[in-house]
Amino acid sequence: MKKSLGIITLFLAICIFTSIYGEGFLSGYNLMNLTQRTALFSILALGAGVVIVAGGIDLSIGSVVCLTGIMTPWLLVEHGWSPWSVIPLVLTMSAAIGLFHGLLITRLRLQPFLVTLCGLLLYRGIARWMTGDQSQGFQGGFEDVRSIALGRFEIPFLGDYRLPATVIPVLVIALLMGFCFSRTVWGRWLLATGRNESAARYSGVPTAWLTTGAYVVCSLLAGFGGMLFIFDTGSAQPSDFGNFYELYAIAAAVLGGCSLRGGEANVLGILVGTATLLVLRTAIILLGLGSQLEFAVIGGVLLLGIATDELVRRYSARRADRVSRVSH
Amino acid sequence: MKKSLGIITLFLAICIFTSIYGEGFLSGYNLMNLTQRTALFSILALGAGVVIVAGGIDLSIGSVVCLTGIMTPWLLVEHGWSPWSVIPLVLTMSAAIGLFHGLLITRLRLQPFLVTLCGLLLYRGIARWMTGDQSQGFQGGFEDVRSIALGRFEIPFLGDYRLPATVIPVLVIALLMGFCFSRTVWGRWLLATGRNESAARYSGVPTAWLTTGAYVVCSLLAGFGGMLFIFDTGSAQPSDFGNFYELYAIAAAVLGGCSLRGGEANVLGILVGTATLLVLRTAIILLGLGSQLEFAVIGGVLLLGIATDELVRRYSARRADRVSRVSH
Amino acid sequence: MPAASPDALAANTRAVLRVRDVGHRYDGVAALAGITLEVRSGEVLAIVGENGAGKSTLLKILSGVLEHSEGELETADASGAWSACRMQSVRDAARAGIALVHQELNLSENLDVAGCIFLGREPSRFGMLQLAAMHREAKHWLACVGLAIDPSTLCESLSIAQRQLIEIAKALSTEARVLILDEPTSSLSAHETARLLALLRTLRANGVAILFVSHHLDEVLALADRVVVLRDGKQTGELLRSACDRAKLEQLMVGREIVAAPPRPQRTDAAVRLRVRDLVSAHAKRQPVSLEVRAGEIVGLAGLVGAGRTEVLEAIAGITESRGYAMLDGKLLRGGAAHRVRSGVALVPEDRARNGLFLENSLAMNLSLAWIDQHRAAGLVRTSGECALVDRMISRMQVRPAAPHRRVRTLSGGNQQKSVIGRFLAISPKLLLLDEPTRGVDVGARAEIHAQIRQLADTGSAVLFASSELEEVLLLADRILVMHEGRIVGEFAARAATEIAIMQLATGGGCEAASMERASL
Amino acid sequence: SQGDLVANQKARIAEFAKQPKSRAHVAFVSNGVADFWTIAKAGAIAAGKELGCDVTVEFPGGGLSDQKRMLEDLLIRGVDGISVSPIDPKNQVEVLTLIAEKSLLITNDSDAPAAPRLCYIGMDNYIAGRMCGELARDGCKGGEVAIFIGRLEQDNAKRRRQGFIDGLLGRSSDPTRYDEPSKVISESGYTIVGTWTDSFDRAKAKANIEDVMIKHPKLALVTGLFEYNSTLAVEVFKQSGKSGKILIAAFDEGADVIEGIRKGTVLGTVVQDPYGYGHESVKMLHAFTKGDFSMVPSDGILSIPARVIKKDNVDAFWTDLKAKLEAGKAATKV
Ligand SMILES: Nc1ncnc2c1ncn2[C@@H]1O[C@H](COP(=O)(O)OP(=O)(O)OP(=O)(O)O)[C@@H](O)[C@H]1O
Ligand SMILES: Nc1ncnc2c1ncn2[C@@H]1O[C@H](COP(=O)(O)OP(=O)(O)OP(=O)(O)O)[C@@H](O)[C@H]1O
Ligand SMILES: [Mg+2]
Ligand SMILES: [Mg+2]
Repeated sequence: MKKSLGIITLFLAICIFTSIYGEGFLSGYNLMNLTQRTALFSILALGAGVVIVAGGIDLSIGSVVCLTGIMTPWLLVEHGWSPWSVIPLVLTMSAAIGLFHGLLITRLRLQPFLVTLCGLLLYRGIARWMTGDQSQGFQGGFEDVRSIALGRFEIPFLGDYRLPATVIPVLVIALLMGFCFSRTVWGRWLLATGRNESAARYSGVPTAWLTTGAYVVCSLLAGFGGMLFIFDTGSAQPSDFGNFYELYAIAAAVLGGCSLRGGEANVLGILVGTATLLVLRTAIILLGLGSQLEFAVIGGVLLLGIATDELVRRYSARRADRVSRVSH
Repeated sequence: MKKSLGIITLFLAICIFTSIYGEGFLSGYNLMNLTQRTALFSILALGAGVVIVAGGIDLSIGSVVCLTGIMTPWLLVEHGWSPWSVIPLVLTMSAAIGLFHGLLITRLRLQPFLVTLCGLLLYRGIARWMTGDQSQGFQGGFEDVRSIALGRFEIPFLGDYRLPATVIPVLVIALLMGFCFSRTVWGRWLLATGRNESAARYSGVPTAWLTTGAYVVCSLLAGFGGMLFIFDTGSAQPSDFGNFYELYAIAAAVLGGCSLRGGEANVLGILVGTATLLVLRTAIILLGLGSQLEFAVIGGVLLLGIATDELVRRYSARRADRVSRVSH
Repeated sequence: MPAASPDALAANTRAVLRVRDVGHRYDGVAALAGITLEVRSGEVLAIVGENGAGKSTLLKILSGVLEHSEGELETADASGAWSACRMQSVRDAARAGIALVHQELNLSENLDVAGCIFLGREPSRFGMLQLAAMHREAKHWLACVGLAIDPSTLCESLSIAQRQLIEIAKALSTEARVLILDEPTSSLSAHETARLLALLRTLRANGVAILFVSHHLDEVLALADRVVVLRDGKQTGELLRSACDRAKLEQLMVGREIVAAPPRPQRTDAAVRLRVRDLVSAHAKRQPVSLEVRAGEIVGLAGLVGAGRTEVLEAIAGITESRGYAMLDGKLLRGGAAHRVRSGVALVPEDRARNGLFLENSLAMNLSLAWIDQHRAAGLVRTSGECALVDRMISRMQVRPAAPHRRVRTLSGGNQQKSVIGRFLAISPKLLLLDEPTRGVDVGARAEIHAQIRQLADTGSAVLFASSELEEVLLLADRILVMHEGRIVGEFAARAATEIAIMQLATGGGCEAASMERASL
Repeated sequence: SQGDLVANQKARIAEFAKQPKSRAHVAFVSNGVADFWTIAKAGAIAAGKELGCDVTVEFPGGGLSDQKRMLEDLLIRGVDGISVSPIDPKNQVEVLTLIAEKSLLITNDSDAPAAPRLCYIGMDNYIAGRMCGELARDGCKGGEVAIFIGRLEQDNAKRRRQGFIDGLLGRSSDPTRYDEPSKVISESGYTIVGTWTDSFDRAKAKANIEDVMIKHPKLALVTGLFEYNSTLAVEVFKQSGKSGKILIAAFDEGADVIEGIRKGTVLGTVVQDPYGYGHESVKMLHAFTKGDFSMVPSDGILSIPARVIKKDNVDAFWTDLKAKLEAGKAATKV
C-alpha cells in the first residue's frame, strides 16, 4: 500500500480534476466503461508484471492479443467451430507461445528482448496471413459467449452503474497473484530469481522453470485478454489490433512499481497504474482537449507524475532523516 | 569482426537467397535503394546502440524522428524560415530532448524505460498538436536542401548504381563511434558505465555525465535521422511518421551484438544488423511473398537466425573443448 | 548425538564423501586435476593453497555448482554403504546433505533475512509459506552466528559482513551432513570469527563433516583436524593437524617461507595530507568523525563489523554525500567520486563484485580503467602505454594466470581482489583509501600487496585503510585508529599497540572480554 | 429492433421540434488520422460557426478499439448527435446501436446500412474507385499496373480497390466482387501485378514502390489509393527519373499530386469532398436538434460525389480548397 502511494495519488488527482472540469466523469455509465477498460488492460498488465518480476520483458503481448483476438472470431464465424473447442484451443495456443519464449530464453539463453520482439512480428504476421488481412468479427452473433466480456451485474443503489463481468476474472487473477507473491514458495522463488538469478540457482531454486513459467503466465494472460478484447469490441483488424498494447501493459506495470531490474512485485500498483493510463485517455475527451493532444497529455502527465513522486519520496526521506537525528 | 560473424552470415544468406530466387536483387537500382535505407535507419540504430551500451534504453527514437521530421518542412514551408536556421534549430532541439532524458534518468533516478516511454507519447503528441494533424511536406521545393538525403554520386564501372549521399554522414558517425569506443577515454568510460555503473563511479568515471551524454547522442542522431527521413520521403503525417522505428533501431543494435545488459559495443554489427532487417523487407517483395507475410517472415527469419547463431556458437565451443582435451 | 570429547574424536569419525581423481576444465583449460580425498564426519578438513590453486573449484564441484569433468564422487548413506553420485545441481548436493557457503556473496537482496536464509527450502504446506515458522527458525540461526537483527530486515540494507553471516546461517540451517565453507571469515572481524570457529567446533562434535577454506593460517591451525594443500590444481600434500605448523604450510603452499617486512620508521614530521573534520555520512545517523593522515603515513582503521569504517572511507572518497569536510593538502575535497579521483583520492571498495569489478570485461580493462584517464592525450587512450602498464601491474600484483585478455569472472577470488587494488595503485594516488584490502588474498600475495602499499607511502602518499583482521592492521599500519559504533574511540602508534588493547576499545567493553576471545581462537 | 431504434430517434427529433435545443453540441468522428480528415474538420468547424453550435471533432489514431473508446466517451459528454465514419461497419453494429440509443447517429465516408443510422453522408467508394480506374484506362492503354494502398482491412479501402480494378478492366459494375490481393489479374490488355500495403508507414510505403519497380521493370501505371501513396509515387518517380514514364492515377489531393497534374506527370486524381462531409454532417445534426428532418433524402443517403481533377480544372479546385482550409484554421483558433 505504502509503495503504491505515489501512483494512487496521481490516479486520484486525475480523477478529481476530471470530475470537476470535465463532463459526466462521475456518471455511472462512464465509471462502468472505465471499470471495463481497466479490467481488460489489467489482465495484460498483470501478465507483463509477472515477466518483469522475473527480470525479463515481453514485447509480444500486443501481438498475442492480436493473434488470439483474431483467431477467436475467425474460428467461430468463418470456420463455424463451437466455442467449447475454440476457447480452450486459443488459450492453449497462447500458453504454448509463452512456453516457446520461455524455452528459447532459458535453454538457448537468447535475450528476452530479441525473442519477444521476433514474437511481436511473428504472431501479428501469422494473424495477417491467416485472415488475408481481413478484419474479423462476430457479425452480431455469439451473444452468449461474448457475455463473458459484455455481461453486467446490476448493483443496487448505484444508479446506472453496472458491474462489468470482466472484473471477476481480473480480481481472481490479481488476488491469486498477490497471494502467490506474498505467501507461496513459488512467488518467493520468482522474486528471488528476478533479482539475482545465480543466487537463486545456488539456493536450489529451479530458476529455468520459474522463468519459463513467468512467460507462460504472461502469454496466457495476453491470450485471455485478447479474447476478452475481441468479445468486447466485436471485431478487429489484424494489422492494428493490439498495437502498442505491450507498451501500455509494461508501462502500467512499471508505473505500478515493478522495477525492470526484476524482483519487485506490486499487484495493487499494477491495477492502479493501468487505471491511471485509461482514466487519462478518457479525461482528454471529457475535458474536450481533442484527440490531437491525447499523446502529449498522457506523456506529459505521466512524466510529471513519476518525477513528482520521486521528488516527494526524496524530500520525505530527508525529512525523516532530520527528524530522527533531532530525536537522537 | 569475429563477434559479428553470426549476423554477417545471416545477412549474406538472405542476400544470396534473394538474389537467386528473387528478381532484380542485384540490380544497381535496388542496391542503391538498399544502401539508402540502410544508411537512414543506421543513424537511428547507432544512436540506440550508444544508449544500449550505456546500459539504458530509448523508446522515444521514433517520436523524435516524427517531431524533427515534421518540424523541418513545417518551419521551412509553412513558416518560411531559411534552412540555415531550421537545421541547427531542429538539431539543437533533439539534443535538448536527449539532455532532458539524461537528466531525468541520472539526477532524478527515474527508470529509462518510463522516461523515454513518456517521451514516445509526448513528442509525437507535440508534433500532432503543432501541425493540427496535418501532414507536412516540401511540396516539390527545397531541392537543394533535400539533396543532403537525395544526392547521389556516380561511381564508374558500377552500372546504374549511384552512391547515396547519406552514406557519408553514416560512415563518418560509425567510424567516429568505433574509434571512440576503442580508442578514447570516453568510449572506455561509457563501456565501463554500461557494465557496472557503481564500479565505474568508484574508479573515477563521471557516470552521470556519460549516461546523459549517451542519451544526448541518441536523441541527436534520432533528430538528424528524422530530418534525413523527411528529406528522403518528402512528406509525413504526424500520427504515423516514425511509428515503431525505435523498435527497429533497438532490434538492429541488439541483433548487431549490443547486449541490453549494457557495456558491449559493436558498430559494424549494428550496421549489418540494420541492413539485415531492411534486406529482409525488400526480399519479401522481390520474392513475391506479399506484404501480409512481411511481419511473419521477418519475425521468423530473425528468430531462426539468432537461435542458429547461438547453437553454432555452443557447438563450436564444445568442439574446441574436445579438441584441446585430445591434444592434451 | 552426544557431544564427543577430543579423544573420542577418532572413533567417532566416519568417511561420508569420497573424491577420486577428480578434475575440472574451464573451456578446455585444466583448473583441477587428480584430486583424491575423503571427507569424514566429525572432522574439519581444511583446504589451503595459493590464489587460483583450485580450492573454490573443488568446493563448487562437491556442492553441485559445477559438474566435474573427470573422476568420481561417492557418498556414503547412513548405513555406511557407498554409492557413486553425480552432482548436477545444487539440489542434488542438498539431497546428499551437502551445503556450501560461497566465496562471493550470493543473496537475493530483495528478500528479507528470513527469506534469504530459507530460499529454496522454505517451510511450506502445499506450497504455502509458513511465515511464522520461518521467522522463528531464522531467529534461531541468526542467534547461532551472533547476528542480532530482525529476520524481516531487507538484505539490501545490510553490510558485507552481515551478509556473510547470513550466508553462513543459511548453510547452517540446512543442517547438512557436510558443511563446506569457502573463505567464510574473509570479511569478518576477530569477534565474529572467534564465534564462528566455536560454532564449527560444536558442529564437529555433533558429527558434521566440515570443509573449510581460509587464507588465515592461524584459523586453519586452530580448527582443522586435517589439512589438504593444493597447488596449481594439484594436491601437494595432506597433513594431520599434529604434523603441521605455519612455516610448513607456507612452504607447501607458496614454495617458500614468508618473511615479515621490517618495521617502517614512524613519520611524525611530515606534512598533514588528509585532514578530516566532523565528517558525517549523510545516509546514516552517526557521530561526526575527525582524523588526520600525514604524507607517507599508513593509518589503519580497526573495529568490529558495523563500526562505521566503510562509511568514513566512502564519505572521504565522495561516494556518499556527507557533512563536515575533508581536506587534501589543505584543499577542500569537493564533488563526487569522479572529481575526487581526479584530485588524487582513490578508494579500493569493500564489495569487489559490486563496486570494484567489471566481471565480464578483460583483466586489462579492469587494471587500466583509472590509469587511462590520467595518462590520456587529447582524450585518446595511449594504447602502447596501456599495454605496458597492464603487464607491469600483472607482475606487480602477481595476478595469476597472467593473461591480460581473460575475463575477470574467470579469475579466482583472490586474483580478482588483486586486480581491483592494481587498478588504483596504478594511478599512484595522493591519498589511497582501502577497505579490507586483502580480502581473500593468500599469504604470499598479501605480503606482496603490503609491500606495494608501503612503497606507495614511501613516495609520499597518504594511506588510510580499514581491515577486520587485527593481524593485518598491526602488520601494515604506522598508526591505528579504533572505531566503535561510528566514533573513533582510540589511537595507537603501531609499536605500542597490541591486539588485546585494540579489541578492548573496539568492543567498547573490558579488557577481559577481548582477551578471552583471542584465547578461544 | 434496428427499425425501432430508427423510429425512436425520429421520435426524439420530433420532440426537438416542440422544444428546440438552444445550443446544440454535435460530434464528428473520423476513422483515422489523415489530411483528408483535417479538411473534413475544417468543414465541420465552419458549419458549427455558421449555425452557432458546438462541434467536437475526434480522430482515433489506434484503430477499432480506439474508435469505440472515443465514441463511448463522447456519449458521456452528452452530445446531441454523432456523425461517425465506422472503420468496420459490419462488426461495429453494437457501438453504433449504442449511439442510436443515447444520441442521434449518422454515418459519413463509409456507410453502415445494418446499423440504425438516420442518414449516410458521403460517396460510394466503389464508384470513386471506378472513376480512378477509368481515369487510368483513358490515360494508359494496357500494360502492367501496380496498386498501393495503406491497408486493406477497411471497408472503404476494399471497395475503392475493387472499383479501381473493375473500372480499369472495363468490367461491369459489381461492388460485391472481390479479387484476392495476392493474385495477378491479366485481363483486356492490362496485368494487375499486385496490391501492396504499408500500415501507414511512409518509409515502408516508399520502399514498396521502389521495390516493386525492381520486381516489375515494365510497369506502365501505378495507383496510390490513399493520399500519401500517390504523393510518394510522384516522389519516387521524380527521384528515379521515371516521371512521365510510369503513369500515375492518383487519389485525393496531395500537394505533390496537384503539382504533378499541372506538370502532366500525373494523369489526374479522384477527389472526394471531405469538407462537404464535415460541413453537411454538422448541418444535418444541427437541423435534427431543431426538429428538422428534411435534409435526409428518402433513401437515407446524402450523396456527395467524388470528382475527377485533371489538368483543366486543377487550378480552380486548388484555390477553392486552400481558401476553405484557411477559413477552417481561422475558425479553430477562435
Ligand atoms: N569460470 C571460470 N572460467 C575459467 N577459468 C576459471 C573460472 N573460474 C576459475 N577459473 C580458473 O580456475 C583456477 C582455479 O580457480 P579457483 O577459483 O578454484 O581458485 P581458488 O583456489 O579458490 O583461489 P582463491 O584463493 O583466489 O579464491 C584459476 O586459475 C582460475 O583462473
Ligand atoms: N548500503 C547500506 N545501506 C544501509 N545501511 C548500511 C549500508 N551499508 C552499511 N550499512 C549499515 O551501516 C552500518 C555501518 O556499516 P559499515 O559498513 O560502515 O561498517 P564497517 O565498520 O565498515 O563494518 P564492516 O564493513 O566490517 O561491516 C552497519 O551497521 C550497516 O548495517
Ligand atoms: Mg576461491
Ligand atoms: Mg566495511
